[in-house]
Amino acid sequence: MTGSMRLPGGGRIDRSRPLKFTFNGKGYTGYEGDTLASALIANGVHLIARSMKYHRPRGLMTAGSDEPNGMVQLATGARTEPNIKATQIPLYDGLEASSVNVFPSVETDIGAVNGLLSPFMTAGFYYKTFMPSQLFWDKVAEPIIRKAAGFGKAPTEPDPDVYDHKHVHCDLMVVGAGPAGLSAARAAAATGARVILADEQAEFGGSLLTLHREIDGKPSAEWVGSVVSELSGHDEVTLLRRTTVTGLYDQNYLVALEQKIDDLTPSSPANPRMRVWHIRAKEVILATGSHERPLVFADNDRPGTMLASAALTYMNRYGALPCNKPVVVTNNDWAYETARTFKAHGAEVTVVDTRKTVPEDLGTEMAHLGIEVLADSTVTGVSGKHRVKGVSVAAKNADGSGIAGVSHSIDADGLIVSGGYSAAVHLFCHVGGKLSFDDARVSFMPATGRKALACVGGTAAEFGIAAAIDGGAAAGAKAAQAAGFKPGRAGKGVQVADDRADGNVEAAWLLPSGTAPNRSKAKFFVDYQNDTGAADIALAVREGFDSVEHMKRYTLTGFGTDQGKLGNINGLAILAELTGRTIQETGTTTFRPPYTPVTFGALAGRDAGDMLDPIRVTNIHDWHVAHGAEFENVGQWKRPWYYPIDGETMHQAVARECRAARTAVTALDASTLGKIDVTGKDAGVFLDRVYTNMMSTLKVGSVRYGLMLHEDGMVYDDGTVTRLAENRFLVTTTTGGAASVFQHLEDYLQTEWPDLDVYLTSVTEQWATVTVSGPKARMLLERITDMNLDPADFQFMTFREGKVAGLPARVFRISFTGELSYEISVVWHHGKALWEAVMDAGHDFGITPYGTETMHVLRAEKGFIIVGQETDGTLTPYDLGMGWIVSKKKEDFIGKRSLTRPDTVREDRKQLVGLLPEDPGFVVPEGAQLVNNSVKLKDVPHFAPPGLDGAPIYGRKASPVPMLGHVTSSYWSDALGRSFALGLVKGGQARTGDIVYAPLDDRTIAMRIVDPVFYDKEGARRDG
Amino acid sequence: MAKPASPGKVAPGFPPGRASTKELDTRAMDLRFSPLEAVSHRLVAASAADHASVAELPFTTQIGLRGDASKAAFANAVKSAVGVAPPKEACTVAVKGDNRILWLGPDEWLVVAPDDPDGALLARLEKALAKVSAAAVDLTGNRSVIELSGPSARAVLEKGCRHDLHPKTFPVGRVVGTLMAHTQFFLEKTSDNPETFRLYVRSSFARHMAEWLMDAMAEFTGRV
Amino acid sequence: MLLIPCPYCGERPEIEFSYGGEAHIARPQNPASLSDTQWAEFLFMRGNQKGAFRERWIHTHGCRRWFNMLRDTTSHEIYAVYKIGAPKPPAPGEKPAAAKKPATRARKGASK
Amino acid sequence: MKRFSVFSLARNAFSHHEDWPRQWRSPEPKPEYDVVIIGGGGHGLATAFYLAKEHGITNVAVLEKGWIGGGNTGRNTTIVRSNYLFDESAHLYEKSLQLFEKLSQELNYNVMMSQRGVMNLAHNLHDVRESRRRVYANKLNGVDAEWLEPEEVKAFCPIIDISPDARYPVMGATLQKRAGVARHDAVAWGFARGADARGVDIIQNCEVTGLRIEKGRIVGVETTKGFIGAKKVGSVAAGHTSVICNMAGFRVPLTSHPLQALVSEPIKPVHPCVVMSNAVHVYVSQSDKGELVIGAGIDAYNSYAQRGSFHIIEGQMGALRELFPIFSRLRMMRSWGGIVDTAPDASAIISKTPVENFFINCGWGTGGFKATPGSGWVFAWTLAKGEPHPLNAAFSLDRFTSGALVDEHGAAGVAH
Repeated sequence: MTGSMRLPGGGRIDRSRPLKFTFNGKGYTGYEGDTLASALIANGVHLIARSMKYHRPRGLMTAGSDEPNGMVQLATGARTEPNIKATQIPLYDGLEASSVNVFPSVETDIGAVNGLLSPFMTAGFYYKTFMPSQLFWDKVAEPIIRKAAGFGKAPTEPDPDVYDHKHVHCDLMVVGAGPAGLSAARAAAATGARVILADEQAEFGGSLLTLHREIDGKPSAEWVGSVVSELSGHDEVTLLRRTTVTGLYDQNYLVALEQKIDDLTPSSPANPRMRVWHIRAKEVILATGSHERPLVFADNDRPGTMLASAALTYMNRYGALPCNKPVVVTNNDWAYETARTFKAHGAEVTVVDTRKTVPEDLGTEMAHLGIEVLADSTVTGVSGKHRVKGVSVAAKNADGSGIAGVSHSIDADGLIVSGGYSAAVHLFCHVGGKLSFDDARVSFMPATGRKALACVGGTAAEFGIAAAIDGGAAAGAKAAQAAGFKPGRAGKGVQVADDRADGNVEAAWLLPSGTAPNRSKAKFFVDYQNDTGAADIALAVREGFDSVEHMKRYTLTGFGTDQGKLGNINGLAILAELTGRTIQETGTTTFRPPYTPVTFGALAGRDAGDMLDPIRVTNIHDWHVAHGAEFENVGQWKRPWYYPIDGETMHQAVARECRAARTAVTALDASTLGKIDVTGKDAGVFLDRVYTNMMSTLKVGSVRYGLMLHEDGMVYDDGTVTRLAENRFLVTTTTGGAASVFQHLEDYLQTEWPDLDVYLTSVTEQWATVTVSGPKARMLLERITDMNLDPADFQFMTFREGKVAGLPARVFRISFTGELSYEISVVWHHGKALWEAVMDAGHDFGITPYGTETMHVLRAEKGFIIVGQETDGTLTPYDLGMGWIVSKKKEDFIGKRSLTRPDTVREDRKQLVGLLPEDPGFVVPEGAQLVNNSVKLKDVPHFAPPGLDGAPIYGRKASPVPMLGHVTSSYWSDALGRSFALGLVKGGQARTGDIVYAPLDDRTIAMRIVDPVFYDKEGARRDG
Repeated sequence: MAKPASPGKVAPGFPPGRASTKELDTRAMDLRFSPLEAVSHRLVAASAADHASVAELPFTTQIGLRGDASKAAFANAVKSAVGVAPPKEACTVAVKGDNRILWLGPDEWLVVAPDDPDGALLARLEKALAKVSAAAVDLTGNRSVIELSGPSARAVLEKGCRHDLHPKTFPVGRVVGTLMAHTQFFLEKTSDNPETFRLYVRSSFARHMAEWLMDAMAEFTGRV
Repeated sequence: MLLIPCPYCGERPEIEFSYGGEAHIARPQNPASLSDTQWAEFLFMRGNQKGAFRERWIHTHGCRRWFNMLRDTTSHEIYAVYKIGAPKPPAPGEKPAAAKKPATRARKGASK
Repeated sequence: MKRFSVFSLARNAFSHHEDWPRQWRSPEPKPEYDVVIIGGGGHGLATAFYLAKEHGITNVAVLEKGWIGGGNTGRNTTIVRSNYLFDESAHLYEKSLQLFEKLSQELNYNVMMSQRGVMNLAHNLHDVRESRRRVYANKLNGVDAEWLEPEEVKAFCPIIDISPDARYPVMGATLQKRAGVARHDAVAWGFARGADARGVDIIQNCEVTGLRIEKGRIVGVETTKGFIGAKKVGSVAAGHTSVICNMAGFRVPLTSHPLQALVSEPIKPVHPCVVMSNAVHVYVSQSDKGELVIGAGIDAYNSYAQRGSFHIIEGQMGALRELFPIFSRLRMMRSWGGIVDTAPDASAIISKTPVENFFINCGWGTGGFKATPGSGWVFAWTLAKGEPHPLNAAFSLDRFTSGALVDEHGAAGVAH
């Protein structure tokens, strides 16, 4: 049925602003102020979606975030979004939406065949079948299940929109701007406190947008208006509309999602689509209200079935009439307001009240209005596939366990249900708040809470408006006081006309009917989205899934996109009944963030593209870019990897760069190395304790290479130590290790050896460093410095201060390439000038810039390790053949004790060796494993684990092919004219000359174990 | 002030052959290239004084200072060199004329002063501290100083900075070390009218921070 | 995002800090004198208490100071922070430790 | 045990599903058992199952303080793989994967094992080197593994962005095709049903409050249901292992941390496999129900609260969106946290203890689910024989004294 169900007047919509939209391709009109849901209802559209498992036709149940059925695919193309609740989409012009999980259409859906199979598709049916053949599961059953599952579709294009974050602090955060929240915010704001008030709706007012009441003699809308305008007048108050607080975390940290613009307005950094607020509040007041519950009875899901509060909202707030002939089923007084309102709009209303008796005044009033009330009655069925057609009703029997007599059917086009209200305690539970069930209010209530967290109004199962306003005011004042503000005079309580605080709820969950749910053809839905019925819960209990968490997982209750806001309580009440426990004993499952789903893009915020993670660059970076460098990511740094010219491959470029280093002169931007200034009279002692070798004996002006270990004895970092002055050292670290080494040193200094007079200062970016390396390095440097560069005077492993290219500089004679090298450091902002001076001065010598790849080749030719490449946190200095750097004299240093543990002194540990492929033209892949015998990977048998007898299977070995170690570095060497590698081999240091094999897929590479120093073993070249 | 050099364009360099030392000396000052120099024109374009403006304060002298503030000898030595003693109160700034000392930790400060290419201030400090357990380390190159100002400056920072920047809790004369845009920095409030902040950012991170700030400012300046 | 009261800087968000694990595990004075078992005890064995737990944090992005914190590992409630070398504040329900002269070193050492 | 099958399902449909028995009994504890297992998670239940099935030891109780499968078993991201670097780990996890491959049949319970392939992405040269190293090691250990170039990554998972100028460019990936996901709850329930059918008592809501140790030997456990005698006790208490061991008077090299995960709303199939990226701490698959299941990195601090800090989740979302740009408009529906017990070398501990006849199985850190059957199998052997099986010999407590760690940090990073 379609057609206008728009009421002639009323509602908070702007009838002067019509908006066009389409649903499932058909055009409709709504108004500014509508949601998609209210506009559809106003157009008489009820059939909106299909359910997950049985593909049952479904309509709108609610008017809010608890909606389980009314999900749509919103918009198209790159801006499409699946599973958006129609109840939460403010209507905009040009909106396009369609049903999810339907094929070909929501009216005629092939998946509905599942409904016929439903006797087999009980809770957990898939655990019981499909497993005789894994192949059948893999190839047939699982693909079908996967395809059938899921609702909407992911976009197929990247998201064009922009998202944002905001971090704020406040004295008081009020969640929910209904009567309680508004009142709390007002009371606190009056003290001058910083208050943030957020509500998920586009408009403040909460339940007062639906309930028309007089507060202190004025219409409630006026009361809302005056409070909002008062709040707007405070500088220290922030009002957030369309902002859902999705999570409450430790120490009153809240996360809220603000929807800034609708889905058609293009976003930009200047106008983000959504904003995630991070709020740190001294005090939090939860005024999140309550959720109405449906009732469980046969076919309680026919489109046209709706909560009483939702129906009232559609009429009062949106001017849309959900139906003309509703049957209202209730266990409380509150739903009568909906019945009354329907009647006022000319609808023909019948009320089915499950309670034994109806309060007299209500009964009289209904009779007067011409509304038939069937007390002590129950619903036994609902007819109508795509829309409610009739409701079967019967009187309950004497003890309320079943029905008396036969059902009779009432013609209807809508079914309005109310099972009472549950406090919206979700946020309260996010930080571990515990609940207790209140039998009188028939709701869970916040019990033991947290400091500086209060619940008011519906959140505290306080359902009256006056109580909400007064309670809110008191809580607001108290919170402001706790945050250090002086509260003003407490106002007197408000007077609210017709404020039915008590709905006289009589607990009702699964309504009595003629047939047990599992024997009925009808479905008794508990969780609409997942099609969990009362029969499924009964089955779960029968099979032993009788704890609430097991029931939930076995039946999927509460796993839908509404996260159980609607159905959970019914599910656990039915579970309680079936297991003979109280609801309190049964307990709830844990509510977890987010309260409502949050877009991934919003969570990522502006962490997109290059802003995802900082890119660190040196002062020389622009030169590298301008000269065509390819870059390597090293931690956050962009480091030149190699500089291809004229279309060179990497191999060609690196060979050229290497050749230049060995024959002429090269330059490397080494600014990224970590640098730490160590000052104090105990600096030497301190360094002795953190390095394996002795540093306190270093002479002023000298440099020493050092290794740092962790306490477990494994190599952690390496670098140089320079004694700048008696009490001042400069330590360098690896590029990637800079931050962690600095923290490691501070840890020991502050907590283990606070008595030492040492100060550490990170100076990584104080110094830009250019390494000039190659036989012509001295000639180059002579052109731009007056320093005495005579190697007899300026010796290897020493440093000088002076001027280079007119820039104050520190020049270090250290070499990672094996060639004559000068590491020249200048103040960071001189880096570019120094580099350009070096490039200019070196022009005649054929100066060649080189990147990390060439640096790696050159150092490997010299057998120098790279921490993180040769090492992986499992190697001691001895394993690396660097026993020479472990002081025998020092009593202690970090990690020393671990070097004498039984495992660290084993002789067959993996040790660093040089490796020469027998085929000198073949560069073995790095990471290749090494074995004793020639074998190809494709011939390795599948692993067969040892069995119950515990006997190893591959002879006496555990692995099909026992591994000795692996290739850590492997390159083509221009200098050697052949390939070479470094690797780790068990007991390798004693195996020089042996052949080991690197098995590849269809070949195996024989390699000879050699000394790891391949080039200039004597070290003759370092002086040029 | 150095010449702006755009990427790809090599600044006038050194002729082949040996240049005289003196010639080189005079050039050194001109050849300083601050971390944000290459994007300075973009910073200007992204700024709107009515809302938010951003600019680098290049070559601001920065000296890391370590010592024991409870020792009079240390405090006096610092005062004699800088004009003001290091503040003892956490997260505060001591100012004297153009010089300021930022509290970074219980035994750590940052001395901030105008451009001082000869390093005179550092030399004075080192001399004054010669007999005290202390450290003074030149950090002028270590961080870029970025100034963010304007009525929306605080809102710009709130997009990424988790510190409470309300004037009541973060008034002029406060400094904190914190994180924004995944980057550690020191944030100093220097003025209320208009609200002005200084961000001391590691030089290698400065461009990243600048990009982040320009993007964050767009909401207020409308300049995307 | 815990809100951690740095004993030097005041309350700051967790992301400014780095975690240092269990507190009061002092590095032995003379590691060489320890058996492998004793050394393993120091290196690896931890109390990992459920409930009140003493742990180390460093205000990495702020004042760069290490300090100790007493926090409940079941509720994340923070009971106390104290500087390196300061006496241990008692956990809820725990008697205050008899006033002892703080040791001068080994994760109990006085802060500079 | 009534066999499950499509026929039994049909038969029961005609009797309105009223004849299904409990899948496991709910017995009161006996005064004494041959073996008491502390912890009714997947590992504990698997241990009981294999004790009964492989060793004929059926006088066994599994004590669970809450509901079975309620800890990390029900909180993980369901990934199953065996492509570990070191021999010891690869062998143990491969044993587990092989058990998983036949688990539905063995248990007569569909654990929905889905071998859709797991890719571990490499984002920089270091990753590439370490990834290749792992592929070679896996292959030589007889464990299936492949190295994929970026275009092959794209072919296997078309929704990944492999553009080279991404902040974390995809430079390749390792792929284990036999790896995949399984339904976590079903694993626990299937083992429970199988163990129960063989006589094991599964006792829920029974918290262990103390261990009774006489002359260095365990004789039983104190519980909220009274004292229960035991000839042998095995603790499989995951994040709470330290609490149990502290009762026994010794410390273990474990710290308990929050590990968070989340799911999106259910959508139609879009993501065909499992993608893991250690560099950015993201791992994501799509469940049979249609939800994207996404794991985060570990929270740094110790915690028993089953929740972590929000920035961990937020941080990973940026990386997720970079890798999968089409996920940006999907939504986080539910997030949660587990308590993972991590050892210094990121490897498990399956071991004898200083207390005679008291054994522990713990330290699975972020990667326990995939080990469930293998862990149960070797721990059952260890309990039955009083000695570790060769597959878990390397995972004994004494490795912390000798230094023979199985350090999976370097190559495996976060080992989910």
